[in-house]
Amino acid sequence: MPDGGAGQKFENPVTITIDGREIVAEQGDMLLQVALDNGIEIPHYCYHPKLSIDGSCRMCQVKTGAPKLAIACNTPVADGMEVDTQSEEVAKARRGVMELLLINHPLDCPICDQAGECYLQDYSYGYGRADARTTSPRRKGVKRHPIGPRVVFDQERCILCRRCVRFTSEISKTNELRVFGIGDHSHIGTAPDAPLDNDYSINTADICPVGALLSSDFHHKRRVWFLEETQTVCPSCSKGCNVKVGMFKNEIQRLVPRRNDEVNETWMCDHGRLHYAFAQDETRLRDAVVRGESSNGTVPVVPLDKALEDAAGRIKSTADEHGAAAVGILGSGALTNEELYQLAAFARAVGTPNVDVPVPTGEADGFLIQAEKVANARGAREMGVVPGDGGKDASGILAGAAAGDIKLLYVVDARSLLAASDAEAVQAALDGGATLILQDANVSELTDKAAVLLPGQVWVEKDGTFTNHEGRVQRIRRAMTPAEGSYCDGGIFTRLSALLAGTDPSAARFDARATLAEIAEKIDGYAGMTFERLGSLGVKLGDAAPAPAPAEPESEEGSAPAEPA
Amino acid sequence: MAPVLPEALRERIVAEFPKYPEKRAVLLTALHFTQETFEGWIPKETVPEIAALLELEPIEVWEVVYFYAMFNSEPVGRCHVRVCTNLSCCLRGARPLMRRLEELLGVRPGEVTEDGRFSVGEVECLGSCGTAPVVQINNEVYRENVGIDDLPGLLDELRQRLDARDAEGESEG
Amino acid sequence: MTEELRLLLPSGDENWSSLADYESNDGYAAAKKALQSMKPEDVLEEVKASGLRGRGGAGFSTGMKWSFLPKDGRRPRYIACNADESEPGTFKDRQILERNPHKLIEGLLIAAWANTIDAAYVYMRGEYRGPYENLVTAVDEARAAGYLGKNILGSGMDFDVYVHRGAGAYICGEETGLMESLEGRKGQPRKRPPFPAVSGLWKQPTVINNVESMAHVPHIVLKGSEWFKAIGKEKSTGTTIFGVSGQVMKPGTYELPLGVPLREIIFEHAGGLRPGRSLKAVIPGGVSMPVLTADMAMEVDMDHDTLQKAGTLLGTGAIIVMDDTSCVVRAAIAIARFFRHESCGQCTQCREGTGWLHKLMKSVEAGTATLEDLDTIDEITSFMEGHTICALSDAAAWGSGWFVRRFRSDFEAHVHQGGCPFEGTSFEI
Amino acid sequence: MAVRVVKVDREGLAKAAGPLSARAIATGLSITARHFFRNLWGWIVGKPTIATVMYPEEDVVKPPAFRGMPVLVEMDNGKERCVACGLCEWACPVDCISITPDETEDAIERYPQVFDIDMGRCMYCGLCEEACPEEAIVMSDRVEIAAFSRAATLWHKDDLLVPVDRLARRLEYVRRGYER
Repeated sequence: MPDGGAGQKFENPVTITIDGREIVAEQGDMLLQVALDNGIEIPHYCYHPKLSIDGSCRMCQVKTGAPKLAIACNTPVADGMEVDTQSEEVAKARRGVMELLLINHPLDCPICDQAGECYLQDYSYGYGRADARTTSPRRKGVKRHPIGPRVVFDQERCILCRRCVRFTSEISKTNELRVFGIGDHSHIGTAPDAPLDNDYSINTADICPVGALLSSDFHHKRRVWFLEETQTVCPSCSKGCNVKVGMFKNEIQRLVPRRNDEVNETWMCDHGRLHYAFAQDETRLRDAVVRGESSNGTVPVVPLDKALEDAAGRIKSTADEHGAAAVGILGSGALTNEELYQLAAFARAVGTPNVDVPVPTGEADGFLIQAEKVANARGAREMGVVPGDGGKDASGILAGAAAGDIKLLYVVDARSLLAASDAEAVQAALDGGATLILQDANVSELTDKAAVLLPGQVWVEKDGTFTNHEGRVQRIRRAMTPAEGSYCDGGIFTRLSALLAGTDPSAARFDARATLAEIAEKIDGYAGMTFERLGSLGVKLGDAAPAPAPAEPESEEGSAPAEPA
Repeated sequence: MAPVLPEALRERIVAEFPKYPEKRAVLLTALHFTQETFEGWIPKETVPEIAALLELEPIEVWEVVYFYAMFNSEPVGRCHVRVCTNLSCCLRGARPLMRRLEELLGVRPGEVTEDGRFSVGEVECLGSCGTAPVVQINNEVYRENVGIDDLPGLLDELRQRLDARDAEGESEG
Repeated sequence: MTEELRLLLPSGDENWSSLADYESNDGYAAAKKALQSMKPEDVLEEVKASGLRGRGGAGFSTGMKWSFLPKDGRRPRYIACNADESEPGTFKDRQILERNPHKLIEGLLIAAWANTIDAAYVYMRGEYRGPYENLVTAVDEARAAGYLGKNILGSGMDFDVYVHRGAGAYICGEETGLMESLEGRKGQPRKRPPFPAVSGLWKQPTVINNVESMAHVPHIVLKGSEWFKAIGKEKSTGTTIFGVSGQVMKPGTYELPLGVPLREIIFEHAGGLRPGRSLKAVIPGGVSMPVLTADMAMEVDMDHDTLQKAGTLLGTGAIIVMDDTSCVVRAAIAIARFFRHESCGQCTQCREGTGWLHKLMKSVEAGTATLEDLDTIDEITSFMEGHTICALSDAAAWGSGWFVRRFRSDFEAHVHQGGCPFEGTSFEI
Repeated sequence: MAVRVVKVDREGLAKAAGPLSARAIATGLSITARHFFRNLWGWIVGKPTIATVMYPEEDVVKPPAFRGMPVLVEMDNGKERCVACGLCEWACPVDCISITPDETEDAIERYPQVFDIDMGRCMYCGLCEEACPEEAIVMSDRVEIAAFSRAATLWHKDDLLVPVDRLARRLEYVRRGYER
């Protein structure tokens, strides 16, 4: 839930009483949402805060003083309303709904992916009856039907709450799902030759309160109660959708969206959700490599610290021989703000103005999917990973390498570079004879061409922050334990900077928290930002700045130094 | 692909538009017309065209087709004979009537006779309770106070009518 | 014996479908009176004062319903006329549509005058092909004669009537289900609020009335509310068309004042039972309404108050009679099956409850039920009553549930005997 | 950890027990002696009444309540009954079960692609059996599972499968448990 509660302001406040507790709410808001906002549980199936009200499951019935029970989801609150959610009449109505929903629901919880996060299971314990009064055969329907390329449908489990139907008509606006038939033959379906296939289709599995719609990717993969979930941010574009990463034995099992009304509401795109294999598949680079003259065919693996020394040596000698501007640095928008800040520091240590972050771009859809296909392109700009005075931008650096002006190319994240640049320009740059130092987490066409290969880490192994396209700074959290002995990209930069400065690299550990403190001090808009202040939902640039301190009369000098934060 | 909806049918549908503030309201009427044109059912290919005509998504037409009992998404016999089996008709012998009808035609509900001429079905109350039992033919005509003995005569009459229509079709063709 | 009163229908086999026939029987006189000499408010007051109650089943005051329309001048405003007569046992509106369609058109015209209506849509059930053609012809005739169209009867009012066909769904007789269907959607009832008077057809103010209710309007306006109130009983004024079906000698429709004893309708107008038979059960208002035992049926008068006191409702005045050969469990199965078939599938209780009731009723008939199952039936009906968007769930619960309550011994006999004691003698379902 | 030595007052204990303990010792010895001589006599005359089971040449029939190693029920078609629901994995207090579920084309769409029990860790508590909603994992009467390596204490699905008819007694016992 978004922050609110205490500081909430109402235009037309009314006072209602729920189970004897007085609650102030906005006139006309629906009772169910008011109750949920105030931590009062009213069970419900068809209601979803981001969809229109359907009012058909009848689970949220409460006593409001009217002769009949009212459905809380469609009852506007009015001043003086007294609500009872606990009486025997309400309990009986809920018991009735539960029993009626269950007479035709299959008892296949043991093979249902929803088990463990299923409304039907939870409410059955909370509000249902212990025994079954019918033994007659349950309704048959299609099972594990691929209703779309990324969603599996089990008709028998469906309770016809129509959340998915409303999702495809109101959110994705693709209208693939409808209820066909009438009465107890009603079922969710698609039109002939029009499967559930849109960029947001797996959200239907998230909002399905039961196991009727399931993500094909997660199907039969892991019981949800084994998942360790970490709150983080999706790295697939600059929207910065808030997600939870579900891990099992240090492997990502799934990504699911988490609610942030300022960013992704409660949705995420299918691409982002399914784009995580790179963190754990065979394309991950784990070993540091230094290629000399004599490696003849074998891959010369060295300890990472050795590779760092070698890389620093090459950078130093190139700078000494050809000037610092002969070094070109291409960073990555996949890194955290803190890492990018250290990248900028590293570039300053090298002394080259030729620094840039190539940003891969693609289609935007006006909803969640943004054109910038990395999470932190905005952060890279904010952190100053941009060409210095007279420096070259990404294409300039590639052209410089092709022309022989750039003698050493330091590339972070080759896949970003390749996606953002013209293939011929990259090839020409490589042909130009520059030494390639590659810091990367995954195999690419450039991997084999690097003189020094420094294995990096991926977002899910890091702590830090991303700045999304509209300048919202959000926390990412480590969910996966990185390989022993590896450094995150920020750690590689701090060590290289130390090596260049001639200090002890082992003392140059990267500390995301401390770096953020430094960013907060030095970079506009980030003032006041700490991990705690960002919380789980993030803060927009400028919004964390502490309120201007009141004049301090007790100060001996009479006034505080007028240093901008 | 060539359009499936005949031009005459299209015109008939379009002629209904002025009656309503929204084109969508013509949907049920359009489906009735389509069913009349295609011998009692709504072929799959017509749906996208009806949808386009009414500025709807095809799925919005499908959900309506599947909701209403009078619309058939599968072929039925050219004479679709249905017996009301609600309470008032059952009180006056609708069930034996239905059974006899199935015997005479050799089909069960949901089946079509081999020559494609007849299919049978049960139907909910047709509003003919005072003249029960009632038999409905092709969503159109009611036959009221039908006794078991009336059935063979009724079927003969229907067969003759189909023959006449066939002859008419041939002479036109 | 109470005389049949011919307010709605011509007598005998007469048919006033043609405009000429209708006009020669005081046709459109009321419309002329209203449009040319009465203010809309006065017409509304007259209808309100007449005590006319809706004839569609719920029995709500027609005048009151009209007065719920907002006074904010929002246009267009519509009449949705409910001719989706699908309640089993009911066939009264069909008589008006087939034999006196201009009566309905005139009623609509007066209602339009009283409520500043722009158009009326008559939603007729799809199966009524004959009545549909008949009404469409009548509407065309009326339009040609200037009763519909622009500046009707010089009053300055523009108004037209359109006839719309449904497609076989009982739920479209529910007022908001009807509106959904008329707009070209599935006929699933809308949740309230908003109410149809404020946001009905195409989100515009809409008044919705049954065919018979509308057909009563002309003679109320013509002869006055006092005259109308004098017919029937205090809170059940006027006549209605009682449809009698089932095991009587002369099933059919009888237009009688409200408050006629049920016994008189069955035994005098409808010719009584077959020789040698005695009465077993009577449903007084269509299968939605609680059934009456023979003893109860002999006592009641057919008006709203008396029937309510007797534990049932007038509904559509559709009387279904069962004699002593009839197995009440079978009747309950037929009713449960109907509601299972016709539940729109929106609300949990109705969608699942109607199916479960039907299964349980069948198991009673098959002899596989237990006494606990009879209690379960009772509890399911309590889950279904008053807990859903529309009243179909209540109807389903009442229609078959009250059979168990009022004929418990018959149901228990099925349980004890392991099957139907009337096997071979009772009707088949 | 430092060791603390406690002095035990045995004299006091003996005093507390008193002459009673001497009688108890005598009773016990007499029973032992009686059995010894009876068995000796039986052995001499060729009618041994000895109660000792000569394991491993002999074995006892264990009662159905006996909890040996957990095994998987194999159905008549040769497949496991297990649907990889993971409840035993969750219930196991020593984390000795690990399952990798997968999908099949069978009527029940889910099965354990991998089902491993680390018998080196298993403590025979039977919670897996209790948690199982499918009667797919039961405690067998098997206890001889010693192995020469750590690796050999890891039992895989194929090793764990036991035909359902050989587990009938235990399954019946389990079902009686539900009824209670």
